[in-house]
Amino acid sequence: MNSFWALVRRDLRLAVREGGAIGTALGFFLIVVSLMPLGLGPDLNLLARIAAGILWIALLLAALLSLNRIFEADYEDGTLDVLATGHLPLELVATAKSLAHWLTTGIPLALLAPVLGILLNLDLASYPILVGTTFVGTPAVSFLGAIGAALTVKARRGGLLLALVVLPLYVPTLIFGISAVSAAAGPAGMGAAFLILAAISLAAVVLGPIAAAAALRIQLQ
Amino acid sequence: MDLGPHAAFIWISYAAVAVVVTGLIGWLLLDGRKQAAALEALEKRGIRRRSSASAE
Amino acid sequence: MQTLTQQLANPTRFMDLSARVLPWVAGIAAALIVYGLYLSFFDSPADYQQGETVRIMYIHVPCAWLSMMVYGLIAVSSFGLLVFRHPLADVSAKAAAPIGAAFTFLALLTGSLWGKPMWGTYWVWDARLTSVLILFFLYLGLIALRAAFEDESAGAKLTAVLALVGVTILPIIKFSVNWWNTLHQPSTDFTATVDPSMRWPLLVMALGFTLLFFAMHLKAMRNEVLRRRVKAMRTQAVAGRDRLATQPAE
Amino acid sequence: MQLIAEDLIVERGGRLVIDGLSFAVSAGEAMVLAGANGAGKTTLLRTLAGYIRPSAGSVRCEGGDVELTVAEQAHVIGHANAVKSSLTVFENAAFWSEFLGSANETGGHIESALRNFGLDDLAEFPAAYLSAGQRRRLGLARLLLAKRPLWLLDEPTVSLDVASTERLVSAVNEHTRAGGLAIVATHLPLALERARTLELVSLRMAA
Repeated sequence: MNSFWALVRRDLRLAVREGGAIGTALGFFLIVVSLMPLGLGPDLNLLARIAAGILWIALLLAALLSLNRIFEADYEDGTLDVLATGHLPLELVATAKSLAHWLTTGIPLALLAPVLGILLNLDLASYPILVGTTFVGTPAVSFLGAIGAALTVKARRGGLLLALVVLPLYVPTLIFGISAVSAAAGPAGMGAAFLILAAISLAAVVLGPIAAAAALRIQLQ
Repeated sequence: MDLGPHAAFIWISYAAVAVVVTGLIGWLLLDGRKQAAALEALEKRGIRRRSSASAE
Repeated sequence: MQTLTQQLANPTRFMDLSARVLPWVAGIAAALIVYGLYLSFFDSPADYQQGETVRIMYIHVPCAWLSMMVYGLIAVSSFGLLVFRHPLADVSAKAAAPIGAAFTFLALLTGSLWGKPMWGTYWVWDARLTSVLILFFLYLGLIALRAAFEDESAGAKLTAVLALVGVTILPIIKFSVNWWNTLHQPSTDFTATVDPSMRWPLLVMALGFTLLFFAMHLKAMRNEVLRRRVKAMRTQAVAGRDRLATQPAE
Repeated sequence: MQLIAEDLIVERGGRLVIDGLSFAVSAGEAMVLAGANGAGKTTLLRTLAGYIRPSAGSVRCEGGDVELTVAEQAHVIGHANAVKSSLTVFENAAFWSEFLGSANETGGHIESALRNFGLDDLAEFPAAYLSAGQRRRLGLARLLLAKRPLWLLDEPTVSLDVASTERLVSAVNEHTRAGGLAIVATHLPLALERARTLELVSLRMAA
């Protein structure tokens, strides 16, 4: 487990030193959210109604931008070759890198989401639920995204391809993320949707690294 | 001092400006100290700037 | 003025000069802001319309003013880099960007804290707010673009191009947003129509903030000059301190 | 221990690259892979390291730690150096030592590995400042950061000067003297001790 945390620590350190990637994802999130009112018109009641949806979609798009970072740099500079000869199974290598991605991108995006809610006139009562769903939902974003990142590591035009491959995988997260926020306003409360969202994240944490490792083994050939 | 019904908004505004401005100043001072320390560490190890070396 | 900029072209002279000027600028800025704070809280009346909330204006307006002035400074510096290749122009542009972004952020934040009691909402998509938000994005773009290049001089020139493009696009944004949204009343020009009893504290604060910016900018430029020296020395040192490369000479 | 390849058949992109190759390398031995460009040196090394699955035949270690795969007992030096520019030289080395090594390694081995490749005085510099040759040496320092019996080196002398190449050769010789195995793909005549040469022939040319 020593080498697992060594890898996580190294990735966190790299993310801090090369801060640009996180900043770009956050800036992109901010810009996409503020483009929505420009397109829809400044009607605050309308914006408040669709705020959760806008925030979730923008969050997914921003996360998408940062996904190729998970494996690409390590593939290009030969690090991946060496990681594959470690005592750590490739599945855990993928877990460590997805975890680092969640810590450096998923959490900052989740923290920014409620701030952007202000721009969309999001109902104050929805804030705790929004924060809850983004925190519970973003692990799925990182761990499912790792699959796409591993699949497209050697591909030409990897970035565009990545979007095509990963966005369908995000559909369940998106649906239950939004419905947890809007269900909370209704009589039933957010219970069921929120639990399903948590289940999706847990499944992603388990299955994502397995699929990503399988893809990486093929890429290493 | 009575700032009326919206006192909280006024205080938060001033506090936010204070926090961001002191944060900026703190960052600038810290960064300056860091660069000076790096420069000193390099000079202590006998590495000199080309321009100062040629001037002497 | 020409001779001053020429003199400043030598970084060593800039470091000497700025070290002497900086304490004064910072000191006067601090004094003005303290005086301005006193005025804005104890020596100015509440507005007959806005009530006490008008006091937010005394920090909001200086921040908003700085958000635009700093962008202007970056644009001039960028021009100086691209056209005159002034060695400190890029240092100036790079140092100003994060400070400008911070003041733009504060202008947005204090504006929205003023808006909640006045308009009943933290944010409206009105022309002025939207264009300031876009100005904030431009700042972020400048910082991000520069950070994306390993070759610093290439990154500097490309960032300068973006800064100049931003200058030309800003008025267009302002106009287009005005047309896009005519729901909201146009924001009033405070400095012109404001009552003298409020104009004085506003003026003191604006001057204090401007000097505060210049103090921070000078400090940031000094840091940047030092950072570049460290980098140059390291580059030089890496060849010199390589045990294997120096071995044959020993 | 012994590294044994038996009747290896490897295909790459639908082309047969290695056809029925068998050899064994024993402890204390070095083997130089020679052959023209495209003869399959890199492919063979990547097969030995376990990245590529051979279509037939097998690669196995005998007499080593039975719980470990061949890859886990090997250091692989490829064309890229796996060096991160924003980490310092020491941080790069420390990460490899922690990731690849076993827990009971002593603390001083990072310094000694860097010293061996002449980088100890650059330890606290970010790797971004290093030249191509220095980066290569930092990549090679990995060989000394964790103890592994099998060294698989693919053109390790790329961008190295004469002095650095000598260091590499003596490192390999020390490794084999201490009972390690080394397989080196190279075009340069290196002064490797206890070395034999395996000449790979491009199948397309031979056919």
